[in-house]
Amino acid sequence: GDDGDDAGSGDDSSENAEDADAGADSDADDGADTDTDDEAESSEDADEAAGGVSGDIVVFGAASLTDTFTELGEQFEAENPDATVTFNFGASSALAQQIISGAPADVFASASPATMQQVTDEDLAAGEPVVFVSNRLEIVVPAGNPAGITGLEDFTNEDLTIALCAEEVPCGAASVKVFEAAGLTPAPDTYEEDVRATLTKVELDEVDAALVYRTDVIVAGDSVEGIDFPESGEAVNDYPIALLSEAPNSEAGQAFIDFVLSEAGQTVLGDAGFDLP
Amino acid sequence: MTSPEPRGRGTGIPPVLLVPAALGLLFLILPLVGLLLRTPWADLGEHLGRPAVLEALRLSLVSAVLATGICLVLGVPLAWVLARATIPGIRLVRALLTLPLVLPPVVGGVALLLLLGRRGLIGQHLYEWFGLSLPFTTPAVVIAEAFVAMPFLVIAVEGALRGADRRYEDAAATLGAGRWLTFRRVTLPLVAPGISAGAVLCFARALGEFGATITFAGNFPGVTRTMPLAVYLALETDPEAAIVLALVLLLVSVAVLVSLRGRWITGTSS
Amino acid sequence: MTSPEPRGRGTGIPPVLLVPAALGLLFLILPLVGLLLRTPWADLGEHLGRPAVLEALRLSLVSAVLATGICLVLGVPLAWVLARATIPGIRLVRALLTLPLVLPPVVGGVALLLLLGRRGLIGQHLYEWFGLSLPFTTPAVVIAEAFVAMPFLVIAVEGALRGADRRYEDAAATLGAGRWLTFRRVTLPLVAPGISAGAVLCFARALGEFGATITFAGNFPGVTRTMPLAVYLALETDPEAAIVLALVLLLVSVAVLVSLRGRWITGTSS
Amino acid sequence: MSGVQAALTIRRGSFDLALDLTVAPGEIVALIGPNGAGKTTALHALAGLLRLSTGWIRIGDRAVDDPGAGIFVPTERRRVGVVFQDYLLFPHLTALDNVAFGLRTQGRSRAESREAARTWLERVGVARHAHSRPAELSGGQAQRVALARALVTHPRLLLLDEPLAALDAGTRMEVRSELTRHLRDYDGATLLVTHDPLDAMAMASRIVVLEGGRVVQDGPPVEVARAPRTEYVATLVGLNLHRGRATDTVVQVDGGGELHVAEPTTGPVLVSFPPSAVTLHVHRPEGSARNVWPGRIVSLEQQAHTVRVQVDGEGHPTVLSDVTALAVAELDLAVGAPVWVSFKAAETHVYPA
Amino acid sequence: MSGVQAALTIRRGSFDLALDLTVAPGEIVALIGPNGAGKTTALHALAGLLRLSTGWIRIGDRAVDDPGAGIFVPTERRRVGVVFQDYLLFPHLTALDNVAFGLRTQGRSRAESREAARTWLERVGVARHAHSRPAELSGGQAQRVALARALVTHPRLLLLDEPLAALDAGTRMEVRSELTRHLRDYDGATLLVTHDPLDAMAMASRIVVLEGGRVVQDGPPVEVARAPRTEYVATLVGLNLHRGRATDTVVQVDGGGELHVAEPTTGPVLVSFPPSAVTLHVHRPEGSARNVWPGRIVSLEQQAHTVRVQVDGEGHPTVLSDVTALAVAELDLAVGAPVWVSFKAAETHVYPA
Ligand SMILES: Nc1ncnc2c1ncn2[C@@H]1O[C@H](COP(=O)(O)OP(=O)(O)OP(=O)(O)O)[C@@H](O)[C@H]1O
Ligand SMILES: Nc1ncnc2c1ncn2[C@@H]1O[C@H](COP(=O)(O)OP(=O)(O)OP(=O)(O)O)[C@@H](O)[C@H]1O
Ligand code: MOO
Ligand SMILES: [Mg+2]
Ligand SMILES: [Mg+2]
Repeated sequence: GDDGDDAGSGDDSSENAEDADAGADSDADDGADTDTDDEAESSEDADEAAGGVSGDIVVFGAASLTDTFTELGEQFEAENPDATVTFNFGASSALAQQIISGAPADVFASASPATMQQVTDEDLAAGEPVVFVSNRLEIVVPAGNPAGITGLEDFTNEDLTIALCAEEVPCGAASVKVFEAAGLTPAPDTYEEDVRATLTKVELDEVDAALVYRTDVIVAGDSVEGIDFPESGEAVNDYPIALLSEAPNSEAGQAFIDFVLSEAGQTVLGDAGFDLP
Repeated sequence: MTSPEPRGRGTGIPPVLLVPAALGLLFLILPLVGLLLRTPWADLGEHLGRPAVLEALRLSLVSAVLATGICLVLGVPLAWVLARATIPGIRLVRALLTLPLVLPPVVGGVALLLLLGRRGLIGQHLYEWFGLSLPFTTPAVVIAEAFVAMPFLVIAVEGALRGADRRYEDAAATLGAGRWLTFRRVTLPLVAPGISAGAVLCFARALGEFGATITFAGNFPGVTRTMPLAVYLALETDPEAAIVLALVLLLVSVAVLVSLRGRWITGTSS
Repeated sequence: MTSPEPRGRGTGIPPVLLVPAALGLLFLILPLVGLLLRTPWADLGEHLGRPAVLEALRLSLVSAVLATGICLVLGVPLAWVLARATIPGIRLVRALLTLPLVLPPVVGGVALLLLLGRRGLIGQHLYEWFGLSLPFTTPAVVIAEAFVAMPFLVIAVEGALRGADRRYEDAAATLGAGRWLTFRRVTLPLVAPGISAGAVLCFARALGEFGATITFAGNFPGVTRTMPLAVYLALETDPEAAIVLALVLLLVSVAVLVSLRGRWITGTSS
Repeated sequence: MSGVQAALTIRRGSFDLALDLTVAPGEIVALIGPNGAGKTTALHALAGLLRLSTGWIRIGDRAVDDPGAGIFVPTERRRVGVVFQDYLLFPHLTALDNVAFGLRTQGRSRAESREAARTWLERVGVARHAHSRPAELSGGQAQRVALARALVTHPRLLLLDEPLAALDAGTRMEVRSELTRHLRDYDGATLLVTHDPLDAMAMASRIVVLEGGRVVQDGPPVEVARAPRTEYVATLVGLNLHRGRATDTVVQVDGGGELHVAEPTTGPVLVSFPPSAVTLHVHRPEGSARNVWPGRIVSLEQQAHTVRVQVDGEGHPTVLSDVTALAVAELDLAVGAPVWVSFKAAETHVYPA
Repeated sequence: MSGVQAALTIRRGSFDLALDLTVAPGEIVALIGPNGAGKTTALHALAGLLRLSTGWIRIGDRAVDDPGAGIFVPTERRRVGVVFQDYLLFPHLTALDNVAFGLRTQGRSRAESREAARTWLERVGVARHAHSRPAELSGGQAQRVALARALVTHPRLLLLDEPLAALDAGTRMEVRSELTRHLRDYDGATLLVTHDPLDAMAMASRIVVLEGGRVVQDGPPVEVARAPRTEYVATLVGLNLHRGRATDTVVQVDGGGELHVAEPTTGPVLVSFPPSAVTLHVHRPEGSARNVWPGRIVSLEQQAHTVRVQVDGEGHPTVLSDVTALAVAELDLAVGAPVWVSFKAAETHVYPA
C-alpha cells in the first residue's frame, strides 16, 4: 500500500487541481452554458458545447462516496440536462475487478491508490489518476464515551474491546501506519472488513473504541463521538479518480471528473468531512 | 392403502422434541425481533413509497423469480440424474455441486466475471460474435442469483428423489408411459413437496443474494440494484434506513412465500 | 414389496432431461473452471503451508461442523413440528423460518448483535449476570453460521418428512413404540436421505458464511477469522491469493463432503 | 370382565360405521364383510390409529377411547398387536430386526430380542430370510414377517387384517394351524379380518359379518355356514340363499317363484341349500324332487373337482349347481343352453328372516 | 406365431429362476407356486422391469429381451399390462385418473380417457369411488382400481399378480366372471399369478406350477386337479398325495406303509385321493375298503361344511379326511384320539411319478 499512496498523489494531484479550479470557477458563476469551455480542448465537436455534455456517464465509485457522489451527480445533471450520471457503488476492490473484466465504465473513483493501481496496471486508465480528496482517521467511541477513551494509548489496553479495520483495506493500512508513528502496539479484538463494519460495532456499543475515517464519524451522527489524535496526519488516505481508457463516453466522463474537482464539487466533499487536496 | 384420516395419534410429535424445536424457532426468530425493536417504524411508510425502493423491490422479485425458474428448469433434471445415475464418479459430481454454496459469494461473482465477463472465457466470444456483454445487466443479476441458489434446489430435490418409491415409475412404464411422461406425470408429482421445499430455498437465497450480484452484475439503480444491494448502500450512510429496507425485503418475501407455499402444498401433501 | 433389483429400465432418466441436466451442471461447474484457469497453481502449496491459512481452515471446519451439529439438534425437531403440526398459523411460521435466508447476511449479523451483543436484548443480561460477551469469540462464529444455515436444514428435512409415509409410524406405535422411540428408530431412518441432504446444505452454507460472521463475530486470526473472511480480505489486496485461498476452501469441502455423503448414503438409500 | 368391548361409531366422508363388538379373552372373532364394509376402519379404531366419532372402547377393564369422557389412550399404550393389510414392514430394517422391534420397545436387550425374533421367523417359515430387507422378500414372505412381528410381543388384543391373504396354499394351512395353536394358548382377545371363509371357519369361534358399516350376522362358524343371512354370507359359505314368505312347506320367493321345503313354517324366512344338492337335466326329470323347473345356463366355472353352473330360472329362483366335469361333457352344458334343475325339499334349510 | 415365448433365467442373490414359458394369443396361463417360488420375478422379467441373466423373451413375433443378442425393449414399448401384487396406484391421482393414465399415454384426450376409465370402474364395481384418492380406498377397492387400470389399455400381454387376492367373496366371483369374459374376447396372452386354486381353475386354460424357481407341473386345470405332482399342488387342489413304487395294485409308499390302488401299474408312481373319500372309524371297520389302518388325530380344522381331520398313520401314510361336524361329535374326534381310517382302492388315482 505504501508505494501506491506516495506515487499516486504528488504532482498529478496539484496539476489537476489547478485544472479543476479553472473549470469550477466558471461552473459556479456562469452555470451550464460555459462549463464546457475547457472540455472543448479535449473534444473536437465544438457544436456540442452549447447544451453541455450529454449522454450516459457511468461512474464506478467507492462505497464510502455513496452520499457525496450521489449529491454531486444530481448537481452535475442539473448543470448538464442532457447528461445522466449512473453510479455503481461497491467495494473499491470489487470495482477494480469489474473494470478489469471489461465493465463499461467511464470514471473510476477509488478509495485507495492501491486499487486504482490495479486498474492502471492493466492500462485501463486514460491518463494519470488524480487524487480528489483524502481522508484521515479519527478515534470513534460510542456516544458518551462509556469507556473513557482519551487517546491512541487506550488501544493497547487488553481489557477494552477494540475494533480496527483489517490491514488489507485502506483504513486498516492507515491504522497500521498511525500506530507505527505513535510507537504503540494495539490490542484489537477484531479486524473489520471495512470502515462501515467497524463503525457499526461502535454504534451498537459492542466495542469501546475504534479507528475510522472522519467522514464516517460525521455520517454516524449522534450515536458516536469522534476523538482527534495527533498522529492521524501520518496516514492520510488518498482517493484517486480517473477517466477510463475504454470509457464509452469519455468526454462526459472527463466533464464529471472536472466537476468533482471543481469548487462546487470540493465543497460538497469538504462538507462531508473529507480533506481537500 | 387405507390411511386413517382423523388421526388418533394426533401429530405424533414426541414431547421431548418440542423443546429443541422451540429453541430452534426462537434462535431463528429472536434476532429478527431484535431487528424489529430497533426499527424506526415511522419511516417505514416513507421508505416504502420511494420510487427507488419500489424499483429495487420489483427488480429483486423479478430476478429472484426468474432465477428460481432457471434453477427449476436446469436443476430438477440435474437432481434427477444425480439421484438415479449409477456411473462411477457421481459422488464427486454431487460434491462439486455443493461448491457454489461454500464459495464466498464475492468469489463466485469473480468466477462469473472470469467466465462471462467481456474478457471472460466464454464472455469474450459472446462479445466478439454477438456484441453481447452480460455483466452489469439485469440478466447478469439473474445469472448470479441462479448460480448461487441452484445448488440448494438440486440438493433438496435430489434428497426427495432418493426417498421416493421408484416402483411407481415401473407402474407408469407398464401403462405405456415413456421416461419423459413418467417423469412429468408420476415422479414430479410424487416429489412435489421436495421440489417445493427446494424452490423455496432457492427463491429465498436468490432474493437475499448480495456478494455475487454486486460483483458480477454491479450495482446500478433500476438495472442491477436489488434490495440487498440497496440495504448495503444504505448501511454506508444511514443504518436505520438499511434496517427498514431489510424489513421491507423480509415482509415481501414472507408474503410471497406464504401465498406460494400455501398453493404448492395444497393438493400435493399426502 | 418385491422391487426388481437389477433394473430392466436402467436409470429411468428421460433423455430429454439430459440436456438441461448437463446445462445445469455446466452452469455450476464452468465458473469454477474459470477460477481454476486463473489460479496461480505454483502458489497453492505455499498458501496451503502458511500457518494463518491452516488456522483459518481449521477454524472454518470446526465451526461449520459445530454449527451443523447445532442445526441438526434444533432443526430436525423443528422440521418435524412444522411438517406435522396442524395448528393454524403454521404456514406463517414456516415462512418466517425462511427469513434468515432472505436477510442479507450482514443485516443478519446486525440482528444477532442486537440480540446477543453486549447491549443486546439477551446479551446485556448475559453480560451483566455472567460477564459473558459473545461477539468476537469463536462461539459467535458458530452462532452466526448456525443462524444463517439452519433454515436450509429445516426446509429440506421438512420436505422429506412430508414425503414420508406416516403409516410406518402407526405400525411402530402398535408395536409399543412411544413417539420418541418411533422418531428415533423409524422416522429418522426413513427420512435419512432428506436429513443428509439438509445437513450437506447446512454444512456447506456454514462453511461459506461470511457476512453474518464478520458482523457478529468479527475477524480475529485464530479466533473468528474463517476462510471466507480470509478470502474476502485477500481479495482487497491480492485477488490471485484470494482465488488460491478460495480453492483451498473448495478442495477441503469437496473432500469432506465426498467422504461424509458417501458414508451417510450407504445403508440409507433404498 | 376383561377382553374387548366396544361400541364404535366412525364417520369417514360418506361412509359411516356403527359396530358393537365384544371379544372375550381367549376368544377369536372373525370380522368378515365385502370390500369397503369398514373392517379395516374398525380395526384401526381398536388399535387407536383412528379416533371414534362417538362410542367407547374398553380393552381389559380399561377405557381406551371414549370421546364423551375425554379419554383416549394412544396406540403404543394399548398393548395391541396389528398385522396390516399391506404389511408395513420397516423398509430400513431386516426381517429379523422388524420382528425384534416390538421387543426392543419393551426394553429387552438386542440379543434377547433377536433370539425371540428368530424363533418366530422359524415358526412362520422364513428364518432363511432373516437378514433380507423387506424389498428383497416376496409378497408372501413379507406377510409372514409381518405376522411374526405382531405376534412376538404377546399383545392383549391381536388385530389381524387379512393375515393369510398372500400365503400360498401349503404355507397357509401350516401358518393357519400354527396361528390357531398359538392363539389357543393365548389369553388375549383376537380380532381377525379375512375374506377367506376357510380361515374364518377354521380359526374363529365366532364370526361377525359387516356390510356397509353395519353388522348383518353374528354367530359361531357352523351357524353362519348353515344359516347365512345375506347373499354375501351365502356366497362366502357356498350356499344358495333365497328370501321369501313361508306358508307351511311352500316359500314364495321375493324375487319370484316358489320353493318347496321340508320343515313347515310361516312368515318371512330364509331358505338355503348347497349347490351340490342341485341336479341338472337336459329333459324334465321324473322323480321325487319337489323343486323342479326349467332354466338357462348363465355361467360355468371350473372348480378344483367340479364345475359350478349358474342357472337363471326365468320366473323361478336363480340357483347354483355343482356338477362334475363328466356331467358337463355328457349333458353338453354351455352358457345359454336350456336345462332343468331339480333338488329335494329335504336338502333345504329354512329359518326365520 | 405370436403370443409370448420365453426362456427366463434370472439370478437374484441366492435365488435363481429358470422357466420356459409359452402363452399363446388368447390363452390364459396361471402361474402358481409357493411363496418365494419366483412368480413375481418371472412376471417382472416379462414386463421388462427386470433384465434376464440369460435366455430370451419374445412377445408377438418380436424379441423384447435377449441379453445374448443385446436386445432389450423397455417396458413402455412392450405393450404389457400389469396388476401389481401391492397395487401401486399413483397416490396423487384419483381412482379415475389412475385408470385413465394408460389411455392418456396413448395420446387420447382427457375426456375420452376419463370416459373409458369410468366404464371400467363400473365394470369392476368401484364407480362410486371414481374421485377418491388411493389413500381413501379400502384394500379391495384399491385392487379393483388396479385391475381396471391394467385392463383399460388392451395390452398384448396381460400380467396379473394376485389380482383377486383382496377381493371379498361376492365381488371376487363377479370380477372373476367379468375378467374371464373380458379375457375370452381378448386376443392377447394372459399370465395370471395366483394362490387361489379356484381362480386358477376357473380362469386359466393351463396351469404352470413353479417351485423353487423350477417348473414342477404344467397342464390343463382338470389334469392338474386330478393328478397333482407335488405336495404343494395336492394341497392346493385338496387331495391326498403319496409318492411310491407300484407293483401291480399295491404301492409301497416312500414314507412307509402301503396303499391299495385299483389300476395295476409298475414303477415309481404318484397316488392321489380326495379327503372326502376317507372315512374315520372308532373301531376297526368291516367292509370292502382295502386301505384300512389305525392312526392318531394330529389336527382338526373346521371348514365351511365339513371338518378336515389329519391322521398320522404310525407306519402307514398320513392322510386327510373330510368329515361332517355331526361325525366329529358322534365319534368324539379330538386331537390325539386314536381312529381307524379307511378308503376304497377305487377312489385312488395312480399315475407315473
Ligand atoms: N430385490 C431382491 N433381492 C434379492 N432377492 C430377492 C429380491 N426380490 C425377491 N428376491 C427373492 O427372490 C425369490 C422369489 O421372489 P418372488 O417375489 O418372485 O416370489 P413369488 O413367487 O412372487 O412369491 P409370493 O407368492 O410370496 O409373492 C424370493 O426368495 C425372494 O426372497
Ligand atoms: N382416508 C379415508 N377417507 C375417506 N374415506 C375412507 C378413508 N379410508 C377408507 N375410507 C372409506 O371407508 C370405507 C371402509 O373402508 P375400510 O378400509 O374400512 O374397508 P374394508 O372393510 O377394510 O375393505 P377391504 O376388505 O377392501 O379392505 C370405504 O368405503 C372407504 O372408501
Ligand atoms: O471502497 Mo471502500 O468501501 O472504502 O473499501
Ligand atoms: Mg381393509
Ligand atoms: Mg409375488
